[in-house]
Amino acid sequence: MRILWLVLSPLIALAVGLFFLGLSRRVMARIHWRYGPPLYQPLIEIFRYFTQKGSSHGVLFGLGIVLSLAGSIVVILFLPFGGICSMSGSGGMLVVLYMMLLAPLGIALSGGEAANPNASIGISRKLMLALGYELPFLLIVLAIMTHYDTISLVDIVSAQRETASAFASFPLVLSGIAYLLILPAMLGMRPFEVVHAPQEISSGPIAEYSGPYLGLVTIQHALTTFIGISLFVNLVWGGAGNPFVFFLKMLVVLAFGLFVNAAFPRLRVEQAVRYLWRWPTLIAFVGLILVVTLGR
Amino acid sequence: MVSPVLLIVIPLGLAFCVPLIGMVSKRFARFVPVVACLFNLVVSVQLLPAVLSKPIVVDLGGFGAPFSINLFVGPVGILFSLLIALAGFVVSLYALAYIDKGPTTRYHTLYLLLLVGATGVVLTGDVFNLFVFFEILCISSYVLVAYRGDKDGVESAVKYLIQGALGSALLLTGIGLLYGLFGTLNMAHIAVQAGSADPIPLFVAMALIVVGLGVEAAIFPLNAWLPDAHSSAPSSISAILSGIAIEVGLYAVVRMVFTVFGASSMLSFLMFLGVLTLLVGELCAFAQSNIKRMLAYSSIGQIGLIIFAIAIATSGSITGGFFQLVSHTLSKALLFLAAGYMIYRSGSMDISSLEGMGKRMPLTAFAFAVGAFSLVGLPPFAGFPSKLLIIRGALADGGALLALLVGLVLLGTVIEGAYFFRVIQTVFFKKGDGETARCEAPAIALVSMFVLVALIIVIGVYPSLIIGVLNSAASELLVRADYIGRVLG
Amino acid sequence: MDRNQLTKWFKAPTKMAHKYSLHAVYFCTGCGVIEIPPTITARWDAERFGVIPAATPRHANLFLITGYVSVKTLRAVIRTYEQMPEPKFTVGFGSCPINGGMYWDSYNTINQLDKYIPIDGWIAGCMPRPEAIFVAVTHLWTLIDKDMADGYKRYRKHYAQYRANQEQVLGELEWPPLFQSEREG
Amino acid sequence: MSLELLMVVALGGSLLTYVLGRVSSRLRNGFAVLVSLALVAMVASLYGKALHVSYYEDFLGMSLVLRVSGLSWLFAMTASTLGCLSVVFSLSYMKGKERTSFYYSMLLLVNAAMLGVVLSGDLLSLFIFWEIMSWSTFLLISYNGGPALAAGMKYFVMSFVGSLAMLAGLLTVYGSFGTLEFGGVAAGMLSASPGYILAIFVLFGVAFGTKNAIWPFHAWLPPAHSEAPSPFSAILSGILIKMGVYGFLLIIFVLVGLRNFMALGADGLPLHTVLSIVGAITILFPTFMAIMQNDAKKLLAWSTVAQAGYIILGISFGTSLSVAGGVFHFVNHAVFKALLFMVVGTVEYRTKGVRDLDSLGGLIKKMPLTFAVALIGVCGLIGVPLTNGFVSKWLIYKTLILERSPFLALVALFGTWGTILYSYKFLHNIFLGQLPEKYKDLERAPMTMRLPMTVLSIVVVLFGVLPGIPLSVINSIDTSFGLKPLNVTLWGLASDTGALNTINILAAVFAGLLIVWLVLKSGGRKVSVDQADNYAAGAAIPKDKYQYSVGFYAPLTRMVAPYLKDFMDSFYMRLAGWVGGLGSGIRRIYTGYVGDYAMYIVLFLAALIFVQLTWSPW
Repeated sequence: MRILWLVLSPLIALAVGLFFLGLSRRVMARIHWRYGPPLYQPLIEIFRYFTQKGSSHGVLFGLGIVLSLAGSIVVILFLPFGGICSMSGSGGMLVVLYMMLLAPLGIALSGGEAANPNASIGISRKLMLALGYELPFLLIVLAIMTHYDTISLVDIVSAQRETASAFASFPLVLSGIAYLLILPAMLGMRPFEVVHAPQEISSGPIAEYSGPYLGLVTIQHALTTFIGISLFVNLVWGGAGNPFVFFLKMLVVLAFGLFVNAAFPRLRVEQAVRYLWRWPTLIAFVGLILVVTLGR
Repeated sequence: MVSPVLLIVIPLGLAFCVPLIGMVSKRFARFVPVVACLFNLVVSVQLLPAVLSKPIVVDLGGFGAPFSINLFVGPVGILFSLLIALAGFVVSLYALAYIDKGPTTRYHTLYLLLLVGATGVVLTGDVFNLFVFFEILCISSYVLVAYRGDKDGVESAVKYLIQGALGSALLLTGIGLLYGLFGTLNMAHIAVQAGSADPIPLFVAMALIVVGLGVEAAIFPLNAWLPDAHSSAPSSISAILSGIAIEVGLYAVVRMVFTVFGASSMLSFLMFLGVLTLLVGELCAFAQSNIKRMLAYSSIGQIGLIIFAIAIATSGSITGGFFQLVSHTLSKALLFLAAGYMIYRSGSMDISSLEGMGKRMPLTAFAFAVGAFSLVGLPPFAGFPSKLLIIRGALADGGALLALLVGLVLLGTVIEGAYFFRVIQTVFFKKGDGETARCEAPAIALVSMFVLVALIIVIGVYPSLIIGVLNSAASELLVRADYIGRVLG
Repeated sequence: MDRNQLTKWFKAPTKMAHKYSLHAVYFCTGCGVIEIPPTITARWDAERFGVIPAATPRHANLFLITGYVSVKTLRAVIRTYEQMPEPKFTVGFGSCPINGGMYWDSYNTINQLDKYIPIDGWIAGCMPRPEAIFVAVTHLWTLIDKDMADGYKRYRKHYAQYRANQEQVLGELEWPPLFQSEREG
Repeated sequence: MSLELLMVVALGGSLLTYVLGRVSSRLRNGFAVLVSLALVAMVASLYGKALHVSYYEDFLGMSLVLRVSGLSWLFAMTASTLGCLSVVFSLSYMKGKERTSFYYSMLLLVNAAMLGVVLSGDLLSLFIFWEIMSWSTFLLISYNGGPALAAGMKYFVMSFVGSLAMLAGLLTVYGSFGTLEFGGVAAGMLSASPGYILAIFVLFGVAFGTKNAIWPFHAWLPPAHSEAPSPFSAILSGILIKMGVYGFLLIIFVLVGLRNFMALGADGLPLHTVLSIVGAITILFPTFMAIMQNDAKKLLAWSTVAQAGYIILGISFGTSLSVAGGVFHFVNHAVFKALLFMVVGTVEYRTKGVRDLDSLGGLIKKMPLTFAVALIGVCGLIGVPLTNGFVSKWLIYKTLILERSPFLALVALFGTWGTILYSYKFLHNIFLGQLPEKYKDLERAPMTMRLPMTVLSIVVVLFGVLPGIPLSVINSIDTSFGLKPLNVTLWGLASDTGALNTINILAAVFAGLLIVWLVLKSGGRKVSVDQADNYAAGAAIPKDKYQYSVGFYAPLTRMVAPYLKDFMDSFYMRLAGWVGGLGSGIRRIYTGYVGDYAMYIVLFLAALIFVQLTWSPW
């Protein structure tokens, strides 16, 4: 059974992620008063990318994407998806935090190898932005881990399911709010879209990808979206007992992200980091202090 | 057994032979100091075991103490005479090559006289005799400082002369006072009576004598002659002045304070004075750009350290002080000798002009580095056990005040390390754009330097070689009654 | 999606994928830039058909050259075209790329774009309206279905000739020939 | 295998290397490699032994002792291995440089001194070897001349202050207990008062902290590491500064004893908390400094400071997990940081001394292997799973969370993100991006450089995949400290709250890699294009002008730089300035007028007599 889930969960994640990509384009179109593409449009595009002839800039160019995508797949194996967790007990949340590094790192290596300055600019922005949201994010994660006194993600979810989700319990609600504030940054949505900024730096890190490489990057994007949202649901919304409820919760979170995405213009990277280090950090910090002081 | 009198008589006689021999052959006259120092060295080494078991007292003129002038060859005396002979020997070897211009015969005569004076000071047991030898030492050093005959040398020699003369005058006045008080000039005899004397005249006499001797011992603030004199003398003379002359002055001060006056209440003052001297010396050296002045100021600092150590007046710290004295003599002589040829080759005393000397004169530069390492107190060189002993002695007491002073001493050491290592960097690592041709010092000079290098390393690794002498020297200073008993019988 | 479409998907998925995800590089040389925004925004919403602007030619498979092509921009047009991954389709938009249009006798505009890069379709007019873009897209679909949008193949086949034409106008080119050292595989 | 023989080989080898260098450089190189290899073998043969030899009975009344324990074995092994690899690396790096005999001999001397430090069985021989290590290090740091002089000076002065503090400390200990052997001191410490222990700890802490470059004493490290010859920087950063870690472990667990240490200041601000806060500052501040650097070696140097913070953080908690984490991180840091310095050395060697991150780029095309090992090293530094850095950092984080110190954990984890930033900058600006025209004909690294780097990178991965190998050694050290043993398996840790199992991660990552690789392979044809074939809005890109590396994190720098002042460093520099000023001020006493001098003498005499007559203090 476990083996089956090991194989299935990345596929489910891919399906959900691609669905989210299609959905978000559709929703955005509707917000723009447009008809929008079909929901399966990302699938068509990925298929098209794989039939095109890619141009490679070197061995690392491909290897980086592979590394990045593999990292994302491994993270998915570690994330509970509504009661399903293929790899619990192999290091817990710390491993997840670390494996989440692989995705940007792989893309960064491969984009660096592409030798396009737009890619390098995008990567540098990505890393700075990550430094920006990582501070409140770590505060949130630590508050949750300290509150439930475990580093295992499965335990965190089950603890929330036994009592109440973090949103509904007192000191953790601050962490939840802070998480909500940084969620667009973690998902790379506007106003934190500075990394890709198609009009400005030709979509940044992925400027040089073509053909199958681009296909993998799109898949990677889908998986990243999935990871970001499911991490949110798991950490502060108590996960779910079965995959379907979990999926619904994820949809709600996505909808929130999309509305923010539609409503805001893009921030410069300094502005973004300044924002992230101000309000979300402050709230998360207060949350952590409350958790530490009340928890004893 | 040889008589300790020979230690003074033979070199003195040879000193006056030098001009006579010089009339025959100047080349031959150069070797006289070497022979004399070698003789002294041999005699001192021969005397050593006997002295360690029982100090030798020689009464001159056949009268017993306190009526005669006597020599007291105790552990301290033999230690100093060994040091003087050793340093004198090494430096005279060096001078064979280094002193090649000017009135060389006179140099050698005066050089020997200087050593005779120094040996006399450390061996005599009579205050006035001490003054006489002291004057021999001082006067020959005044002349030797001006040996080059250039403006700098003469000017600093005259300054040295004025201050030295002032000091001598004070010393003589003090001795006169003592004679007036006690009617005797024998140290042991004075020491016996010192306890029962009127304190105020006694103190005035002591102050006069200590200040008078302190000029030569370079105690702050009496040391203003030193940087000038040391830096403008020929390097071989600087080595002797730094390595021997001021140590002898220090010996005289210590002998007076410990043995003659037994002024244990002065010691804490001396301790502060030592630390002050140390800090002033090191700070001034830190701000120098002239290498010989830097070394001269560093000597001030070292003297301060030795005074500090001896003034703590525990057996361990005095041993440390004497050890430091030995290591300072060896290291500072080595530094001056090595710097001498580096200056000679580069033509300037500026530290920055020594760039690239590590490549041009590798052996000399190496010797310099060993001297500097030792002086800073890094293992495995001779300076390390001495510093270790001093600090161990100072901390063994456990007092907060001493701990504070140790902190200041360590601070001084850091400053010392900083300026020495700056020179080492300049010598070895700074990329000079000047000459790169090899110009090593002459073989005989190298031999003299490497004798010192070997001694520094051997003593650094096996401090127990000399620790016995130092221990008994320390107890000689501490146990005053013993000294009195030996002399007066 | 009607039944007809579904069978097409089964029969020729590659073609269908290309048809319905035309990511376009717009090369707006001077005119034509006004017609693009309405096309992709709420008024005409090209995304319905999968046509969206691509940020770089590496992502794109449709090349839209709008307006006259001066000698200077020709260099960039060629460069961009060569950087697009195959299969790729080109559409000349407006009369100037076709025959020089009103600039036919200008000293620094080229008259016939298809002498320098292969063009799969033309949209005539000065300027054509955005609807014309949709007409062109549907025509392109047909061409793709019939394997007639083969400009990239022609380019490969007659590369020497294209390169010669390019060098005739532009002089020495800064980049090496596209197909000389390429290994198929 | 006797310890004396080991030290004789180490010290004698250094001396003989110099002598042989006078004869033939070839002979010398061979001999140096041989000596360092022999040392590795000799140290390895000491594994698991507990020896105790008194090699110098009476040094001024104190006996000097050599001993080997689990802790010292680990440090000795790391030191000798890195020494050996560094010697091998130097073979090409130092080719054609001047004074190579001196260099090799000093390198071996540093190596010997480090072995001496960790094998010492009493504080005095520890101090002696410590000092030999300090001055030989100084000579090697200054070796390059130019800016290296100031760096060497700074190092020497700071380290000298530290070692003199240690001297004062050890002599105080001698004064109270009459012995300097570890056993005797530990026995004496059991009954010592907390104030006394604190004083001793501070005195030793200054020495060890300076060597380890923890926060207030870090100022010497960045210039020293960046100006030293690169193979030596590897040793410097990899093992030499870790002598401070050894010292801290020694004083906390062997001399003072963990219980005493934890009790220090327990009623107010506990000392171990202070130490962990210092560790946290040491992580945070240097990480940002590293992000700002434009010199490859300076970047690595600041990173060294930051990593030292992790180690201190681990040690300061004093639980078996945290100490294992700290010690393991020391080993790991030694491996990957030495590797990275060697990478810079290779680049420097091939580009004739360029290590400016703004002017390199694209070297992956010319030195693929160097890039690969650099990537592995950087992964270790970041702590990417399946490299050794991950396991040790995981241990430290887990401690911090289990011990309920989320704020320290925050700093540690956030520091890791900073690490990613500067590591990526390091990789990108040297190896990725566009290859400048002038490096078109660069050759790949020579064999003697590739060999040590490959060995180190293999170790990085090996310890990451099979952390059980080093952890079992470290576990025995833990037990020798009297800590609860860990439940170590070959693949990681088995424990109750969140176990670590690298085999699962390994399998998952490999499976993921395989799948994605297959997908990529199956998807269409690919062509390789030249680096100049790049999208630049249609333009053919100008050579040498299309590399984004200057001001890589400019926005962040603009934001953070105003708050990021190395005020400790400027404080030290100002202090040095003050001392110089004081010196020049005091020098004015010596006016040059002999009249003044005579006046001093007379005044001094008068003052003496006046004081005595008025207050009669004497």
